[in-house]
Amino acid sequence: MNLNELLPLAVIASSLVPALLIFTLPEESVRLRTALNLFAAITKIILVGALLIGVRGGEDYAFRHTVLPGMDLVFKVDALALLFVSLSAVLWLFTTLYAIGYLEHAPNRSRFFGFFSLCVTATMGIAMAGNLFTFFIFYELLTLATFPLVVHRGTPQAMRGGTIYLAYTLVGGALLLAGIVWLHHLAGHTEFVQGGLGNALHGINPTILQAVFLLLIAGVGVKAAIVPLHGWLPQAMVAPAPVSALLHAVAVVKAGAFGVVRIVYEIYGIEFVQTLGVLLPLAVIAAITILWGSLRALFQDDLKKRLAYSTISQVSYIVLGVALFGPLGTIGGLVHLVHQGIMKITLFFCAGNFAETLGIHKVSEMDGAGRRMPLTTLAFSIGALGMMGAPLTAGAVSKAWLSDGAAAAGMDWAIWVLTASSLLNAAYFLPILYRAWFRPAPDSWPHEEIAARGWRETAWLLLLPPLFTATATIGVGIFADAAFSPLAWAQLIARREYVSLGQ
Amino acid sequence: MKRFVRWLSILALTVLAGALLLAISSLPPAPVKLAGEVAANLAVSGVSHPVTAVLLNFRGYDTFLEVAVLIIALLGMLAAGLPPPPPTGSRNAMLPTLARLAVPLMVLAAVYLLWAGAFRPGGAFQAAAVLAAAAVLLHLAEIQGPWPDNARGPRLAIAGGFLLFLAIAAALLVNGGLLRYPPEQAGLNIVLIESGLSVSLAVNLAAFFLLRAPKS
Amino acid sequence: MNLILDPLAWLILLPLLWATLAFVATDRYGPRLAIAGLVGQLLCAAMLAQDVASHGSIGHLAGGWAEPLGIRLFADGLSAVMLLLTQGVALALVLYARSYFSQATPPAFWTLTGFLIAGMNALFLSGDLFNLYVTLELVGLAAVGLVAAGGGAAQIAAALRYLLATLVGSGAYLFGVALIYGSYGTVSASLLGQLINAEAPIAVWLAAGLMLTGLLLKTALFPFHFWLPPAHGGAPAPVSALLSALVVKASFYLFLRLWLGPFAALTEAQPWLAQLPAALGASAILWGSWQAIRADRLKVLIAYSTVAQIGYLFLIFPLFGTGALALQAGILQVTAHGLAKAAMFIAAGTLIKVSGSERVLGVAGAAVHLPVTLFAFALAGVSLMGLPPSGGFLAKWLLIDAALDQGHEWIAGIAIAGGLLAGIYVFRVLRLAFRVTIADDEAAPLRPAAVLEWTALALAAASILLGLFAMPLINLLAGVTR
Amino acid sequence: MSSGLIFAATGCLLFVLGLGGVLLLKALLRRILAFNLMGSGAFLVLVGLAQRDGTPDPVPQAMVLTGIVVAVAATALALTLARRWQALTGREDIGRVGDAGSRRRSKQRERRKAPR
Amino acid sequence: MNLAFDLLLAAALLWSAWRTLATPQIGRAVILFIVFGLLLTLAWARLDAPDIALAEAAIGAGLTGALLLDAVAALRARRPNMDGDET
Repeated sequence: MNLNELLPLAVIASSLVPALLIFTLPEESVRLRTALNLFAAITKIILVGALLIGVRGGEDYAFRHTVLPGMDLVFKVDALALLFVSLSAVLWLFTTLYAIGYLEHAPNRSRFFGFFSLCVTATMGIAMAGNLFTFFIFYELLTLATFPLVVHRGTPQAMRGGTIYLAYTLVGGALLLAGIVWLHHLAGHTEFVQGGLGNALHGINPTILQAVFLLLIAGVGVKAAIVPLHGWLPQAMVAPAPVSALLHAVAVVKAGAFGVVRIVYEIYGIEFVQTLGVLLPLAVIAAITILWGSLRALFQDDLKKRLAYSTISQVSYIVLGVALFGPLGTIGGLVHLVHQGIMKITLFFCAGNFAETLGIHKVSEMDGAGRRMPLTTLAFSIGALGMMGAPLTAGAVSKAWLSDGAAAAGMDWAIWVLTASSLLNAAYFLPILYRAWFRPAPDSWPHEEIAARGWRETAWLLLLPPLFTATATIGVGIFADAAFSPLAWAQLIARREYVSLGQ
Repeated sequence: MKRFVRWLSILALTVLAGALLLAISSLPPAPVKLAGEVAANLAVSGVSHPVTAVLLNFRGYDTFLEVAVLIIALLGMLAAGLPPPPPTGSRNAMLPTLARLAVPLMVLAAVYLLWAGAFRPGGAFQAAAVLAAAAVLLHLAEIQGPWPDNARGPRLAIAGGFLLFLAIAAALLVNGGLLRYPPEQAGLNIVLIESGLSVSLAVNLAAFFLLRAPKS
Repeated sequence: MNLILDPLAWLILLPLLWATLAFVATDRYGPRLAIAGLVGQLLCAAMLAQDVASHGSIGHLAGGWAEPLGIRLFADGLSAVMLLLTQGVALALVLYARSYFSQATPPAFWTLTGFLIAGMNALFLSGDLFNLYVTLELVGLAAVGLVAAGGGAAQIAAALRYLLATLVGSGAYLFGVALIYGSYGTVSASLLGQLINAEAPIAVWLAAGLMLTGLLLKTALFPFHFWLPPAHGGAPAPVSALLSALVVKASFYLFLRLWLGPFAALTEAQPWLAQLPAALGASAILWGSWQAIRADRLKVLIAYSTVAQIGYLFLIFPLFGTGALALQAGILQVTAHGLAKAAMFIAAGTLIKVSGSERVLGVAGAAVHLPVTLFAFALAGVSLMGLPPSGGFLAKWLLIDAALDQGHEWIAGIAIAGGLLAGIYVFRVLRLAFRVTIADDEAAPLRPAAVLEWTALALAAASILLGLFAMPLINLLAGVTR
Repeated sequence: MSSGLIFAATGCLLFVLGLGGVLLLKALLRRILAFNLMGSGAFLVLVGLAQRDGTPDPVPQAMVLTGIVVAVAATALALTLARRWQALTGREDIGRVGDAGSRRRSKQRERRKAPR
Repeated sequence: MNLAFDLLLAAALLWSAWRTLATPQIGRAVILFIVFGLLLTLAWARLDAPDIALAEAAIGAGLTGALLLDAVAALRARRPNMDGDET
């Protein structure tokens, strides 16, 4: 086994092994657990860094293990995989830091961090999967690993949220499985190939292929929270804040969106999807989801619920980008995969801080929060502005590319959708900012748990992660043209995907 | 509903009976005739009675497992909880005398059956049944009390005969097969096994009657 | 090769030996004998699998007499897999039982277990229809004895019902054997495979019907499942595990053998026949899952899950087309379910032992005080739901693939729906386990012995790992001829 | 018509009769008797059908000897269970009481455990 | 002659079997079962199977019969009212 086979395995192992170790740790060994967590997160980032350099240089990293005759477990690190891998690896580090601070005195931390690491393992597997079979294995593993996190608190609401989450994701998994086996049966294999399976799909009844496409997209669409499969996401926000961050930014919805990308580009092939006539319906569904999510967000008083609906809307930007035929839209969608993650995780970190420090759970309780917690509120504002697509932020970059893509694809209506969504974003974010910065603070906070010490408004570990991700929100916007920026990487991917189409 | 199911079952059973009768009345002759094979190999089987040859040589492996079935039935009794012993003192006054007279004769008959098995009808099973009957008679006459569930003697007797069978089966693996007797020693092996078995089976069968829960 | 160390023969002799010794010895020696014996048997099974992998099938003439006069034992990939599974699961269960019964062993437990395993091994190795009848009785009566162990009214009722079912089943089987012997003059499975053809007399068709139906009764396929839930749900945990994981598989194995062997000509001549077991299997999946979803007691829930999972085994019969997919799917399901169900039953045993409640509700809060056991339960559940990565998943995948291959889409649909139903009853338990209980604040409940927790985890982990390392098993099956 | 065939036919009818008895009768002892009739029927078919041409065949005869011993073993076990069942519950049949009874008992146990 | 005897024996077997299941009293049923066993012994003799005839007499009718009688006695002893046989 050479290094190029070993490296993808090492990326998996760098969170799988710690996960298993953490499960066996006694509850009291806080230090050892923290050390293990951080060691794993940093190791993973180093490994991913090595992969980034290698892949850019044209190196192939692949691992293959035969599970059944004709069916292999394949890890393949291509540019697309790395986009997702590096996003998750970096955000995992911050989420871990945040979670350590967030759960400082909570019970059952070994279980929590064990499943936390397992989640990231599953995400890595999804990102590096070299075929749908492997993708499915880790896709379901992600469901299983997130369930204990969603119900972690064990309260009746948590139970309810967890049950709804499971109901949706298990049914989604079943649909996906049906689609995958059917495809495997039709095409003989389910390897991801740049440009799609091509010849293997020719000569098959298009109606059947459409049905399989529907099954596959519905299967991943559940996790991507595409309307009408989105019902679980607002319910799952009962989970602790680090878990919400994981669900909304690092792992779950991203896994769904990523699945859409793989299926459209590397199973069917964008051109073939177009020929089958399912690309436009996909774009329409994405547009509906974008508008519906934004509209619903407008009417939520619960802060995390508002963010959840915002996620529903934002994730479908990715799907919309994918469904816009042409490299510009693709780049927009892919870069939004990263940008949305950075921005949304900032928002959830901040929401968690408000809740943990002051007991603020509702938008209506936000009055004057900016004075008590200026740094957190600043980070929140940056994230929110990014979501709206304000200049110099990550959001602006994605939206610009998406609009260009829509224009290039001749789907001008999509531009209107994007504009409308931006306005709605502003409509549900700006009131929050206004309340936080400009309304007077109440006499007492709903439930002040962490007292301010000087300028340090809350615990260290809660404060640093959102500050960093907020900085990153601006950083990836300003330095979008730098060599390793998400945008540059998305362009690299799009180049490779469309090269195989001869464009 | 229940009555409907009942009548349906009866109908189905009647159809089955009819089909079976029809099937066996139109059966062509069997292509394989084992009786001839048995006769052809009888000379090297170690016994001259064909049924015994099948039971302990050609298909001795069946018999081996069947002894285990009998032990299992006894174990099942032990597991479920033994029935209580019958009340004492209700025996017929003639029974002890009858038993004292009959039991020696029964033992004699058993030995004869065992010995006869080699060349005429009889054998370990029939002998064991007679021996078991003798034990039950002794029990009814209250000469032999019930065996408590932890009684060692009966267990040793039952296990002993079976272990002897097992040891011979294992030892004969040197010949390349379970219970593969060398033709010249087949007779001796069969006699050994049958003697062990008749004691083991007799105690096993008798235990169905004699093994009783201790009086509370 | 040294003849006296023939692993095939010792797989039968060893358990009989230690079972008999355990019968004579006191209870103190039972566990030691069982563990020593099973380690030896596991070794034998591994050796046998090795031999089978390199030589194909292996024969052994009991008594040295060739068929049709004698009884020929034989082992191929199929028997090797069953033997490995049986010895492996039994070893873990025996380790568990030793600790589980540390206070009081049910009477005759060890010796009955030994005879039961001996019976199963003999069944997997036999190639003679009448000899198979004897092994069936061996397995059936030993299993009934184990169910009765303890002697409570519920156990006795379950044992009686089980006994009557198993006796009717083997009675029908025996009657079929009688008809077969009358028709052909032999009961050798391999000879019959050559003799029986599509023009067989009615008696043979009736015999096949009776024998196969009898075996369905013993396998507890819907609607013959009525005896299973009380028997498997009422017995002590290690016994339930043994019965659900292994014993029902023994009669399934025989069903499969007869279907593919002696009766292949009949089932190929009338392909619609294969729809019958599949239809019953589908009903079993739906009915068993439904009952598991609404079960009140934890072990009854698991027992009904067995009813449902058995259904999957019978979905393969219409799918024996040209490829090997169906057989692979069936045997993977047997193996994965065997491992997972054993793990689940003993995990449930530990949960019940600690919580003191037999109800599903008793699981509440287990995620906190019994994490290892609950994790084992969850992993086993993953395999039962057919979620990846697990043996159950691969089995389901192959089943769906085979169903599409043979144009029986409805079977694929049932397999997927069954997985979702399993999800409901598995997560019904798991989500309860995460519920915060008031008892948490009180003194922590006593911790069970480590071996109780880790044997369950080992079995569950094995069912998961099977999902990644199934090739050796598939390769073993490659040599199995129809 | 040979003796073999006559008794094989008798065996068929006995088997069906016994089967019906086991399935349809209620009393345990009766069902155990019926099982024995079933077995005897199978034995008669085994030997009778094999000897329908009039020549004795020792192979099925040996099988029947084995079968008789198995049957007596099963009968002994069944009778023990039936006696135990009657001793515990006073009943001589098993209806659906088994489940309901055990469920009720488990609930009682539950209740007893509760205050602890 | 032989044929007539066989047919008669078969009829007797079926009749005793039927009565075993149909007779209302369980004690009588067991007696009928023993009678059935003895008739079966004759049938085995007619089938040139003296080994089975011996075994049937000793085990099938004898031991099984004794087990059944034992069980009937035990069941009867425990019944609350002596008159009620099973239905």
